[in-house]
This record gives sequence, structure tokens and C-alpha cells, in this order.
Amino acid sequence: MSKNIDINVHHITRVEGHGNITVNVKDGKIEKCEWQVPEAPRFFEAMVRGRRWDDIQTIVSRICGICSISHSFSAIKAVEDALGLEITEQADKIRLLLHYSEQLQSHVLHVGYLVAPDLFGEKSVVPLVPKAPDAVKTIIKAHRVANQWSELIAGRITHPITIIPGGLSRIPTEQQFRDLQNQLKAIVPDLVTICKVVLSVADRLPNFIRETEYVSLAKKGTYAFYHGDITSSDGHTKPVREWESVANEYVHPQSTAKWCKWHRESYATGALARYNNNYRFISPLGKTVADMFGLKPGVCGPFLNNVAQLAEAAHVVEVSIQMIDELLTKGLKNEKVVVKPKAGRGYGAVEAPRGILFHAYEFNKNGECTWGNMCIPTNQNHANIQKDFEKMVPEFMHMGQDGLRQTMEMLVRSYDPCISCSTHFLNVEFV
Amino acid sequence: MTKPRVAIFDFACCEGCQLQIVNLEEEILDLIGTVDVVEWREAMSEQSHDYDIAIIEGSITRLEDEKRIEIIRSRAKILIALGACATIGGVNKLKNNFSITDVKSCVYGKHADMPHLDTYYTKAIDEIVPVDFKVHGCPINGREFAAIVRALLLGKKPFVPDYPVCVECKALENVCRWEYNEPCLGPIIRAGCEAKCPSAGYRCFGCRGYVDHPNVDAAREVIDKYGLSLDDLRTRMVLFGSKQGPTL
Amino acid sequence: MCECCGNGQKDIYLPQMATITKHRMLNGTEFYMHLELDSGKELGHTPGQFVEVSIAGLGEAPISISSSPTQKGFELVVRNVGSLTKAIHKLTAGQKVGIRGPFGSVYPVELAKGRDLVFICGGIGLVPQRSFIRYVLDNRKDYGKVTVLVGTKCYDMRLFREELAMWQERKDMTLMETVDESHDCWDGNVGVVTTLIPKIESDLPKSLVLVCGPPVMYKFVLMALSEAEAPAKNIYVNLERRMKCGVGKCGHCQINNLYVCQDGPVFRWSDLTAVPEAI
Amino acid sequence: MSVSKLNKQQFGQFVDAILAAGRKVVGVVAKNDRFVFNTLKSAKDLRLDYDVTILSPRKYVLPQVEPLLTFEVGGDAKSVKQNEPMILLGIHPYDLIAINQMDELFSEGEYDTHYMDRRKNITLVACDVAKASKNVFASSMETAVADKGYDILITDIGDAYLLDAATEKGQALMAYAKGAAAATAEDLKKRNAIQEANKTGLNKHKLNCKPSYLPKLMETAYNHPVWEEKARLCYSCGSCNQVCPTCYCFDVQDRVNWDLKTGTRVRCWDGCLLENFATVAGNHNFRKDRSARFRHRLYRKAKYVPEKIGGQIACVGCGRCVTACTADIANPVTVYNRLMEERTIG
Ligand SMILES: Cc1cc2nc3c(=O)[nH]c(=O)nc-3n(C[C@H](O)[C@H](O)[C@H](O)COP(=O)(O)OP(=O)(O)OC[C@H]3O[C@@H](n4cnc5c(N)ncnc54)[C@H](O)[C@@H]3O)c2cc1C
Ligand code: SF4
Ligand code: SF4
Ligand code: SF4
Repeated sequence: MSKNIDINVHHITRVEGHGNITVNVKDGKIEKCEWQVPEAPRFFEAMVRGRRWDDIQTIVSRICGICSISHSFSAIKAVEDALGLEITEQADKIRLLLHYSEQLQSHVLHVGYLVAPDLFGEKSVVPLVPKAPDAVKTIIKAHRVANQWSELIAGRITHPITIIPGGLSRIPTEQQFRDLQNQLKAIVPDLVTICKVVLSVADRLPNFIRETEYVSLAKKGTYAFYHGDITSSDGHTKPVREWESVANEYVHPQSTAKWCKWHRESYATGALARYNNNYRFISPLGKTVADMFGLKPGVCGPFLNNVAQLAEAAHVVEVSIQMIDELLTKGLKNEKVVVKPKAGRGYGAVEAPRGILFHAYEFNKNGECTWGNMCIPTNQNHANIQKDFEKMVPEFMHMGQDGLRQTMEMLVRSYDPCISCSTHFLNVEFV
Repeated sequence: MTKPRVAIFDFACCEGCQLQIVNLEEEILDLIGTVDVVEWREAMSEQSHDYDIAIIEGSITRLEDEKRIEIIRSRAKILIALGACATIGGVNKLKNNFSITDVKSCVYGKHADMPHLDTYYTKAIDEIVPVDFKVHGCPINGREFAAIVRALLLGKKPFVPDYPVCVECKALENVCRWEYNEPCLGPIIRAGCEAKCPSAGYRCFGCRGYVDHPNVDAAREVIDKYGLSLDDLRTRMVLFGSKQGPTL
Repeated sequence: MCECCGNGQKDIYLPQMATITKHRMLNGTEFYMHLELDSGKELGHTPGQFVEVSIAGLGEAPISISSSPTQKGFELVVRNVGSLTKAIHKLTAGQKVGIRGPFGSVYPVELAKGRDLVFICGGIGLVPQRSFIRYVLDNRKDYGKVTVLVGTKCYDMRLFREELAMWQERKDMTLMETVDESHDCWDGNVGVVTTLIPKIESDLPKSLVLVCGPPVMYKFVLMALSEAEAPAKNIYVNLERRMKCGVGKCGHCQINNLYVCQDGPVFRWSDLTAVPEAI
Repeated sequence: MSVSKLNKQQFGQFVDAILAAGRKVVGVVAKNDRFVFNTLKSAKDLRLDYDVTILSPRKYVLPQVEPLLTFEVGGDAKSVKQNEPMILLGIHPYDLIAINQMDELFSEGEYDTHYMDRRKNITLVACDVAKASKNVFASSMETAVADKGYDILITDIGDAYLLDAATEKGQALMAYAKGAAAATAEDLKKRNAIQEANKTGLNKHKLNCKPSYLPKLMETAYNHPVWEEKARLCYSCGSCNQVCPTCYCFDVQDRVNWDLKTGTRVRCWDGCLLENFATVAGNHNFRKDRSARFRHRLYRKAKYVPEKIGGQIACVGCGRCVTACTADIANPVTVYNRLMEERTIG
């Protein structure tokens, strides 16, 4: 076993955005072990100032290309909170359907394109094409269906168009919903196939456990993505309006993105957090997938996040098929949205695929934004990744430099980090 | 014939444009069949300094990134700017409406001066190095990207519309947003997006940048006819157009 | 050859194939090629006409025929300005291009018989004019005095140098050349082509004058000609416009009500006096 | 030929019978609060009471993108035809006249087999206008009713439709009409009244001269200040071209497949108002000024095209460009009337 380790991953690959890993071990003693985020900061909180209430989602959707739908929703919910807007039951359902499409798209992309290469010992999905052509094609197909689903409701795949404060600018036709439903029914077997493929290599997921506080939305009776209160696996809850006192953002010297903590030194968000806080309400197919991998509620292994993502992928498809029926039975109505801007501050939260996502804005009486704040799930996970590293390095040092580096990279990837989202806000404590 | 070597790099952006390449879905296998992707951090672990075509996503917001893009330019035969951040600065340019000190202290408060949080005014790629081709949009239109890549591989000048969004919008039989008194930027913004926003019942907010000669003066007069104020238009033109050419 | 459709009408957009037999660069940007139709037939053009040249996948472009119908096959000269023309420059003998045409109006080959002819060529404008010049030289006895003025931007861009040298030698014609910018290797005229007009020996009011050159040239040449009292009905211009179909449908080449692809490219100047977009 | 009468229920059955026979029918259907031509799935979607469609039926006669050839890159090409038989159902007279004009333009001179083969496979079922649109001025252009050029003409006379099958194609289609009665003199009178009313009633903008005078009017209008005045506000967006039933300018593009070996040469709609419509290599633009492009369009409608096709004016008064132009300058009537008033200028 080597006593000296020098890991310097400059810009970890197959993640959204830029993150670095630095580990220095001398004579078996850890001198440095850091998760660093050098992503170019983007200053969205500063940029939204002066913009109008109905341009906010257009701007902040651009925080992240992968979870642009979640950013738009979180922003719109905050804007609606500030302007005191209610949306109809139909608009709420259609939005939720759209939100599900993003979960499917993102989870398939993450597990299929970014994580699978690790499990198969490849550097990217490209060499997997000749190795497992059917599996890759199935993944591509599921990804395509998810994207078409987003496009149908949002107007395009990335950076949704139709979601506007107060409702939706346009809804699909009944026929389009029917066609979507048929497509969703048709990919259920494909999802099962993907799960089986992952299961066949699941033993490559490192065995690493660390007691963690998991934070997500939760709402009785539903596996919460869009509604609900902020909930911690430690048993705490808070309304969305108080999210700033959950995230407690602070500037960290290792990172251009801010870090967060709630009750402990760090907490985690994401699919596993949602699963741990909502597992009672997962759909039958979601449960089948969880059982397939032996995923028990309450587990604390970051690598199991990937398994929770698969269970959620199955869940959203199954639930959506049913929701389309509910929508169509009621009959689709063309709803016109009329909004009068007013002064106020509002808060919003939804579950992005990679975890809970917070936005908040304040407007003057002309509807111009005077203040904005956002806190993205990856920021909330940074401290937790660091804590994982600190436990992982001594535990996995025996694997040698390359093995350890590979495992640490996989750990970062398992969080599905979306570093490019990284946004920040003032009045924070420096540690 | 050896396949052209392609590398994809990202700067300050949401990475949504790279995602549109992934979203080519089945077609991406065709793409991989015709070019050698030698570096693409978001999708693969390999890295290389030897490439013919560099595809750049994102805008330049830091001095260190300026150095990096210069190095990339020196290595690439063809440099393609991918998406609004790279072609026109994108929403990142909203930052340029404020002073840098103000922007930094707004976000980082008293830590604004920490060296690793340094930033400066947002620049599009061609404000630093020459760009051979631009793929417009926020995000790019995957189909247009694919057509541009195919044209380049054939040694042909890619077709990029020099006419406004209205052309595509009308062809799709949308009712013009102006008929609902919405300040749509379609008449002055470059087409190629397939008029996605008006088709989804929303006004064009200009993510593809202006056409070569936008008739901005006309916009000034026309706005009156719809009972809107110049301010309504100005605030929209700023979204993707901050300090990048014609503003009212 | 022409693929026929059900009703016996041929597809006006379908090119026939032609093979390159010879090619060379005339200068840094102009590529010359000699072609023969794969059908074995002759193109059957009259001087002044053009063909649509296509390389499938890269596009199609109208190109003037530079050779006289009196010779076998036909010749084109292509300037490298874009994708298609760049690709044409890369072709070599034995390779094929698609050809549609010949299209368009013609020089007044018959009307010109027995008359003095003055050709005024600016730059690449020599290319279509050459078709008629060579035709006249091949039927020399049918025509009166032949004067050819050639103006080129710079010495390096002169086209058909050997041929010009031969024309210079001929006793049965007058060639006058000029370049816009002086050059070490050039001891001839310097200045734009209009400076040569006063030197023409033919009786201009009675000659037929044939003009072809870049868009900016026409205005000045026509002004000089009018000063020299050449009547508009004796002047022919060869005009270029953007063109897509070559068969009078696509609308791109319109000059007011006229279609360059059908009413032109060769126009009698007197027919254009009420056509403001012409020059 | 005799005129048949179908009550509304029978008419629906007639259309459904055509659909049931597997024929492709393109008809007028609602798109939110407007109307469009689209593939018809069932008679119940058909809206013959429409005012105007957003785009004209040109999109079926001359598709927005139409393959002309398939090819191997750098090699041989083959003709391809897009000429699926179809029935265009519910064309208003002004649009019908526009199609008839286009038939002439694509067959005169060089015969365009791509267009003409498709056209021959299309059955034109026209219908009299039931409701004036907000900008129609067909009455002014003498295009509010059509007495020829259709295969069948439908008129809604209240409780029933009259169907006038004028050609063999039209009559063949009538075979699907079950229970048709012959129109009575009374019915024909009703039809006549509707058509007479349309001759004057579809006139939201009144042209102050006979359309046949327009070519003459344009002879002295070339340098009139109106071109510059209007075009100052022109966005060069080509909306007026896009929606016009008589515009037919096109671009030709080679599209290559991913194998980089095969592809298609297509033609697609273009518009003379777009900035670079007349730009050649080297960036020389032969119609550089907005006003030159703006003028060209109105000259084409009033003079150039009429000269090609025996005097027919190439504006049929559908009013679509009036609605489509955000700058509100495209209305031909405003321009022509202005020229009428100031005939001496220019
Ligand atoms: C009647 C006629 C005769 C011509 N004869 C010659 C000749 O003998 N030799 C020669 O080198 N050139 C000639 N030209 C010009 C030649 O057609 C253009 O240079 C050529 O089309 C450019 O094509 P490209 O694809 O390489 O250029 P690109 O710049 O890549 O093409 C851009 C687009 O613009 C169009 N376009 C650009 N310029 C022209 C143009 N001038 N005319 C028509 N379409 C244009 C093309 O169709 C193309 O789609 C002639 C043009 C006309 C109308
Ligand atoms: S909606 Fe916008 S893009 Fe569409 S036609 Fe109107 S102005 Fe143009
Ligand atoms: S010019 Fe305008 S009114 Fe006339 S036919 Fe065309 S679109 Fe209709
Ligand atoms: S629709 Fe109006 S603004 Fe647009 S090109 Fe036509 S005239 Fe100009």
C-alpha cells in the first residue's frame, strides 16, 4: 500500500460545471483533502435587479441548462408568492407533469450517460456504444421520450417557455396528451431494462456509508417534488418562506459557490433525500425498482443516490400516466392569465432532480425586481461532499492513488452535481 | 480520410447548449461516426490538446478565462461559438448594467474581495478572439447545430438566417404576439430557432441576437400603435441584448 | 439524358452530367475548365448565354459560357467567392459537374453581321464576352472592325493572358488593355476601362457596343458611351443578379419587371432606359 | 352542369365518406380563435363558416419546403416529386384565384413539373365566403366570387349547402354525396344573393380605382415619396410575403444527410422583402434600401406579375398582409389609394 498520495483532479469530468479534487497524503498522513469549486461565478442575484416580474423566469432559467425547468418553477413560485397569484388546478397539474418530465430526463441522463461509464469501467458513454449497443439505445430512447415530453408542455426542451407567473401561456391539446400517455406507457419496459442493466453492475458501486442529514420537500400523501414543506430526516420541518434559515449559506475559501448547513455541519439533498423523506408515497413501480436494489428507507450511502434516481424515474412515469387520465376526464380548458404587478417579496421551492432548490424575489410597485436570492441543491451538497471526502480518504486509502481518485470522482458524480448552477448571496458567515 | 477532431469547451454558462448536442439523441451516434470527439468534459473523461474544431460554450467573465480561450484559439483551425453566452454574451451580460464592485458586493457581501471570487465585465467570445462560426440561441437549436456541423464537414458555408424570427413564426401560423399587445422582439431578432417562443404563446425575448440591420427606429414608432411604452420594449431588449448593439 | 416524367415534360431542375476535360487557374481566383456533356451532345448555346453549374450537396450557380459554339465542348471560368465556387476550384480532369441550360438571352449574333463591334470588358466580364469574341474571330469575314477593351483591377488578375497576347498580335482586330493600378511588370495603360473609350477607332455612333463587367462599371461606361454618341439601341449590356432557378420562377434575378435568366443576361440598353433597377 | 343540394347533415356524411374512402382531405379547421388549413380528420372539425385562414392554401400547392432532387454528394441527381393526391376543401374565391394565377405562372414559359404534377393531383373545392374577415378587400379586387377555376364550389345557403361540380374531378367526388337533391330555382336565387352581397360586402379597405387600372397607375409612381415614408417603418420581416397567397418566390438549398454522401435539393419559400433577397457574392445588394424592397413587392402585385399573366392583378384582396404587418404599413390599398390621389407626383 502506497504511503504517498497526490490527487489533483483539475475539473472533474462528466458533471455539469467545474469542480476540482485535491488530496495530499504524506507517509500515510492526510495533509490536504479538498473539494473545490472554481466555476466562474455568474451573479444572477445581481443581474435580476431592475428586471420585470415576467422576465425573471426567463433570466434565472439560464442558471442551469439541466434543471432549467426546476429553476423556472422555483422562480415562478416565488414571483407568484410575491404578487399573490393563485393558479388553477389544471395549471398546477400540467406544471407538475412538466416537472416530472425533467426528473426523468435528468435522471436518465445522469445514470445512463454519466454514471454508467464508471460502472462499466469506461471513460465515457461512447465506448459503451459497441459494447452494449442495446442498452445504450434504450437509454437514448428513454432520454428522447423525456425530452419530447418536456418540449410538448414547455415549448422546448431546455429553458421552458410556457410557464409564466399565474399559469401557462399555452397548453397541449387533448390529442397531444393522449399521444404522450401512450409514449409513457411504451417506455415502462425500457425503464425496467435500464434498471436491470444497472443492477447487473451495481456491485461496482463503492460501499460507503456516512450518517447524514437529508433535506427535501415533503407533503403528506404525495412523493413531493413541487409542493410541500422543507423537511429534514432529523425530524425538522419549515415552511418554504423560511428557506434562508435552512440553507444558512456561507462563503467558503475552497469555492466560488457558497456552502450550506442546517443542524449539522452539512446536509445532503437529492433523490436519496427525497426517497428517505417520502418513500411511503412512492408509486408501486418505483417501489419495485427500489426493492430490486434493496434500497431501504433511511440509508445513508451517497452512492445509493443513483438507485433512488432510478426508482424516481419509474415513479414519475407511472404517476404521470395516471395524471393525464385525470386531466382529460376533467376536460382541458383554455385559461387566460391576467396579472397586475404589485410590490412584495416572495419565496419558492421545488425539488430539482439533484435536490431542493430555493428562490426568492422582491418587487416594487411597478413590478420591477429589487432583490433576488437563489440557493441551488449543489451548493447545499458541497459541504456534505467535503465531509464525505474526509471520511472516505482514510477508509479507501488502501486502494492506492488511482483507485482512490476514481472512487472520489464517482462520489462527486453520485451527487449529480450541477456546479454551473452555482449562485450566491450576501449576508453570509465566513468560516 | 481522417475524421476531424472536435473538442468542446465551456466557460461561464448554464451548459444547456451542450445539452442540446446530447439531445440530438439517436443522431449523436451519427455525429460520433463522422467526427472524433477528443475532449468534452461534460460527457467524457478523455482530454486532448490536438483538435481541428473547437466548440466554445459560455461567455468570458474572468481574466484567467481570457487566457484559456486564447490558448484554445491558437490550437484550433476552426472555432465555433455555441449559444448566446458565447455569441453575444447572453444573459450574463445583464451584469454589465452595473458596476463590478456593485455586482460582487451584491452577491458576496463583505467577502467580495476574496481573490477566487474575482470577475469582470462579461464578454462574448469574439470580443477576445476571432470566431469562425456562430451557432445562435439560448439554447441553440439542435437541428440547426447539426446542419451547421454537416455543412462544415462538407467544406460548405453553413446556412444561418439573416432574416427575423417573424419569417419562421408566420410560416408556423402563429397569431402574432403583437395582436395581444405583447412586445415581441421577433421583427428584429435573427431567425433559426423555429420561432419556438411565439409558437408556445410567448413573445420573442431575443436570445439569438439581432439581425444584421435591425430596424430599431421603427420599433420606437410602432410601439405607440399598440399602446405600450418605450420602456416596455427597452427592458425586453436588454434581456439578451445588454450593451451588445442597438438598444433604444 | 433528361429524365422524363409521366406526362413527357422534362424536369427543369434536373441537371445533366458533364465531365471536365481540361482545367487550370487563370490567376489567383479564377478557375478555367473545359467540359463535355456525358450525353455526347453539344450544349447548343449562342454567345451570351449561361448554364447552371451544380455540385450536388454544395449548390448550384449561374455561370456564363465563355467559349464559342464553334468549338467542341464548352468552357467556363469560375471565380472563387463562396462554397460552391470553392468546391469547383478543387475539381480536376475526369470529375463531373451537373449542368442545366443553356439559359438566357443571346448576343445579337446575326444583327451584328457586317457591323463594327466594340467589346468593353471589366474584370471577369471578359468571360461571357469571350464567347462572342471567339465566335466573331471564327467567322471573321462576317463582321466589320473588332475592338476589344479589357480593364482589370490589377496586373495579377488578368485573365486569358496567352489569348490576349495572341489577340494583340492579330491584324484583324484591336485589343486595348488597361489595369487600374500600376505594376512593375506592366508597361501598358493604367486607369479604369473608361479611359480607353476615347481611343476607340471605330465609328462609335454606328458600331455595336457590348459591355460586361462588375455592377459599378456600367454607370461610368454608359456615361462615356453616351458622350461618345453611341446610341442606346446599339449598346448591349450583360447583367448579373442573384439567381436560383435560372428558368424564370424563383423571382431572385428580377430587375423591375425583367428576369435576368430569361430576358437577360444580355439586354439592349435602349430596352432598359425605363428600368430603373438595371444599373 | 347542375347544382346539387345537401342538407348540413348530409354534407357532413359526404365529407366523412370521402375520408372513409382513404382520400386525403385538407380543410379549414380552428386554431384557437383563428383558422388554418390542415389535414382533416373528421367532418365535425371542418369550419366552412371561417372568415380567413392565417396562411393561404398556397402551403399545399407550393409547400414551404419541397424536395426537388435527391442526390449523391458530388454525383448524380434524381427527380423527386411531392404530389400526393389531395382534396383542398373550403378555399375562398380570392384564394382560388390566387391558385389559378400560380398555375399559370408555373406552366408558362418553362413548365415546372414539380408544381404542375402536384397541382393536377389536387381537387379544388371552393366555398363562398360566409363571414368577412377584419381586413378583407376582395370586393375591391373583384375576387370576392369566382365563376371558374374550381372543381366544386360550395355555398352555404342557411339550412343546406349547394354544391356546384364544374369539372370531371369535381363530379367524381360527388359520387360520395348520398341523398343529394337538385338545387331548386329558389336555392339558386339564395346563392346568387349571397354572391352578389359578397361582391360589395367583402370590402374593409376600399380601393379607389378599378384593379385593372393599377398597372397604368404604377407607370408614374416609381419615385413617389410614399415608398420611403412607409418603408421607414419596415422591419424587412417578410411577413407580408409569407402570408400572401400570390407570393411564390423561392430559395433553393442543398441539404445533406449525416452520412455526408446523400442529400436532397429543396426549394423553400423566400420573400422579396427580406434584406438579402437580391444580395450576390461579395455582399453586393441590388435592392439595398428598405424602400426599394417595399416598392418591389407592390410593383410585383400591381404591374410585373400582371404583365406576365394577361393583366391579372397579383393581389387578391385577402387582407392577410394587412393583419400580418406589425408595422402596419403593408396594406396595398393604402398605398395604391395614395398614389391615386397624388397621381402627378413621381
Ligand atoms: C447570368 C450570370 C452569369 C454568371 N457568370 C459567372 C461566371 O462566368 N463566372 C463566375 O465566376 N461567376 C459568374 N456569376 C456569378 C456566380 O453565379 C456567383 O459568384 C455564384 O453563384 C456564387 O456561388 P457560391 O455558392 O460559390 O457563393 P456563396 O457566396 O457561397 O453563395 C451564396 C448564395 O448566393 C447566391 N449568389 C451569390 N452570388 C450570386 C450571383 N452573383 N449570382 C447569383 N447568385 C448568387 C448563390 O446562389 C448562393 O446560394 C454569374 C452570375 C449570373 C447571374
Ligand atoms: S409573434 Fe413575434 S416573431 Fe411572431 S410574427 Fe409576431 S412579432 Fe414576429
Ligand atoms: S398583397 Fe396582401 S391582401 Fe393582397 S393577396 Fe397578398 S396578402 Fe392578400
Ligand atoms: S410585413 Fe410589414 S414590416 Fe414586415 S416586411 Fe412586410 S411591410 Fe415590412
